[in-house]
Amino acid sequence: MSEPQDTQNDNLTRAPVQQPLPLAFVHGEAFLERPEDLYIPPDALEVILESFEGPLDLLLYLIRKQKFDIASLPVLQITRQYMEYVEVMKDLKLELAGEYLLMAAILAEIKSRVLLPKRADAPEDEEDPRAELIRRLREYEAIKQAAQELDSLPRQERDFFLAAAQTSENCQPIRILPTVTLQELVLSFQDVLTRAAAFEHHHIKREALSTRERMSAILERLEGEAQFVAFQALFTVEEGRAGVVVTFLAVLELVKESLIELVQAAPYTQIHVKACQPLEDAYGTDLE
Amino acid sequence: MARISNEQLKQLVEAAIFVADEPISAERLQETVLLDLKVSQKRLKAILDELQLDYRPRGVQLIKVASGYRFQSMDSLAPWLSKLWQEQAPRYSRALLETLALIAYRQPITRGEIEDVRGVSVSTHIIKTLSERGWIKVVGHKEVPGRPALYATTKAFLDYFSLGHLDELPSELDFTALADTVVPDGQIKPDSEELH
Amino acid sequence: MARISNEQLKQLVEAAIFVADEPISAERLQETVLLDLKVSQKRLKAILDELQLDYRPRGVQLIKVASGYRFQSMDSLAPWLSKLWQEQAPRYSRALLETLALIAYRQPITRGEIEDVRGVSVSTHIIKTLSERGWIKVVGHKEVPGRPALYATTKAFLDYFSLGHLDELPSELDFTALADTVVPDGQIKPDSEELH
Repeated sequence: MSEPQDTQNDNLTRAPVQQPLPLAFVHGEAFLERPEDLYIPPDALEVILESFEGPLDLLLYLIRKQKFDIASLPVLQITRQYMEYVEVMKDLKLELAGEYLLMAAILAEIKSRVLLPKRADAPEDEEDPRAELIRRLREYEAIKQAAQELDSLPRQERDFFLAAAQTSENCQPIRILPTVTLQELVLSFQDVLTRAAAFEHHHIKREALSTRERMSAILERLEGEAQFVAFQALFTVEEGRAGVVVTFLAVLELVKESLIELVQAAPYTQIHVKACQPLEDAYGTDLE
Repeated sequence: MARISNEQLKQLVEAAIFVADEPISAERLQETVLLDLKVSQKRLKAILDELQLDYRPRGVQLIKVASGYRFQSMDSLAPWLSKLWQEQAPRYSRALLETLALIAYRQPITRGEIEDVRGVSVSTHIIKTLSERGWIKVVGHKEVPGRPALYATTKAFLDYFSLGHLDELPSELDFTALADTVVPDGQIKPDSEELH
Repeated sequence: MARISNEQLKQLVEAAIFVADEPISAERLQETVLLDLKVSQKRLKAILDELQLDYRPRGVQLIKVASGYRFQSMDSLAPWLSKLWQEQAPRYSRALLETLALIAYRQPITRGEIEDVRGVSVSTHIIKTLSERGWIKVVGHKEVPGRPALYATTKAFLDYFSLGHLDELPSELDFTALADTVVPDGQIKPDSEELH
């Protein structure tokens, strides 16, 4: 007998001992004692028989039904009842698992050993022929009980539900950004220079970085200024002579690169600075 | 923020457990939300205990399960809360529960060993269902011919049944003891090795 | 149960909002968990108000959104809670590092100029990544056809590399030493955790 599907037959598979209510009227003892006298719809009978989880379950049922002690295993009686069941299963042409027939053979073997008169020369400590079966029955009963207890434990989705809260809208996952070392940066620049050196037309010359930094700063200062800015406003007196020189060099470099324009109305008057304006639509739209 | 008041700490831990996608352990709290806050294990434990008490009279409870702390609804509210969902909670067949119980109590165990105890073959369908639910996993292979897989239960199994440890399962001693009582004067010894 | 105490009602409503998969309205509470319990709209509203007050000092707050009530973490906890979902971004490519180096050493510089030196095109993705990281910015536009943006490094860039000024970047003279991967004593610190 293949094992029943998990969900569909659920009520039914628990039927014989766990939940007597739904099927109480069909699996009474009467049927077991005199199957021929009791009309049970074949479907229902099939359900009852299929509800056993195997030969051990069936044996356990027979023992418990008659309130026998497992350890006293009345082999003769139990074997007879077991065989009746197996016969009914055969009659109903249930797909009878090999396990049931194997158990029938085991029972027959035990029965024959129990019935044999004990030989006089038999050793004292000869094992009870029922011992192995009793051990298996008890082990199975323990697991069957454990399964029932497991089923009665508080269980998610049935006895309790998970409580959760949403994060507030301002809670964004944090992305850990890669680290970069100064050394990596410098080595990258060196790689570029080395590669660029392979192209004749590039001449990367050393330049004072402070000037280039100041060029960025001046451009940033002028960006968004529609009006001219006074030349002096680009200088910070606190920086001293060196700072003034750097700014001056940066302004010259920017003029050379046509990034800014200088305007002086007349000699010795105020010099004004402005970022170069786009020639109106001459170059199309800004790609960036 | 290198220091945090107890009140703020409690709010942070409480919110973290509520918004985390799964149960969260004290260790993971330290590695994530409490990083840089210099909260001792002892202080965190005291806060968690306080939270547990705070929520005792409430509709949700702070519970510690195998993989950490989580909030879950009070057991007694289940009949009403289940109306929030159309489908009924899944029910499990005896075959599945017996297989699961064997794996839980006798792990690691092979399919063949499960079949020996149950006296019937174990359907592939059951093993598949249990694996898909994340309740069991293969933890190795037995060094016998065929190298059958050895199954064990997972933390997710314990979480689902609201258990912190495997030893919180209904004690196996209970039914070993039960078995002992029916042994007639030493004639048949319970095979205790097998029962553990 | 046709009648329910205020205490039980509060537990039930609280748990229902916590376990529901989405925000839940008063109507839906009535249709599901409160079905058969004869709770007036007014009484339910009072309970919801009470819950809102109960949670005001806690790490999660009961709030009403368009589709109903839900619990959500306190706004002020966001910076810490975010750490629950940390992810490690992949390492930067060589192309990105070279682009950054060129911007640092040759600023202000256009994308075209970077491409000229590197001999390959610079992907928009790289420029975007560097801008998002706050390391580069557009400081102007070059007055040539197309008016390309001029890129420069930012104050954040200097801070990240612990530099006071751009001219503290190692000069090309130092490169030979660097190429031997010998870090000059204390001059160039390999980036460490503290820089975050």
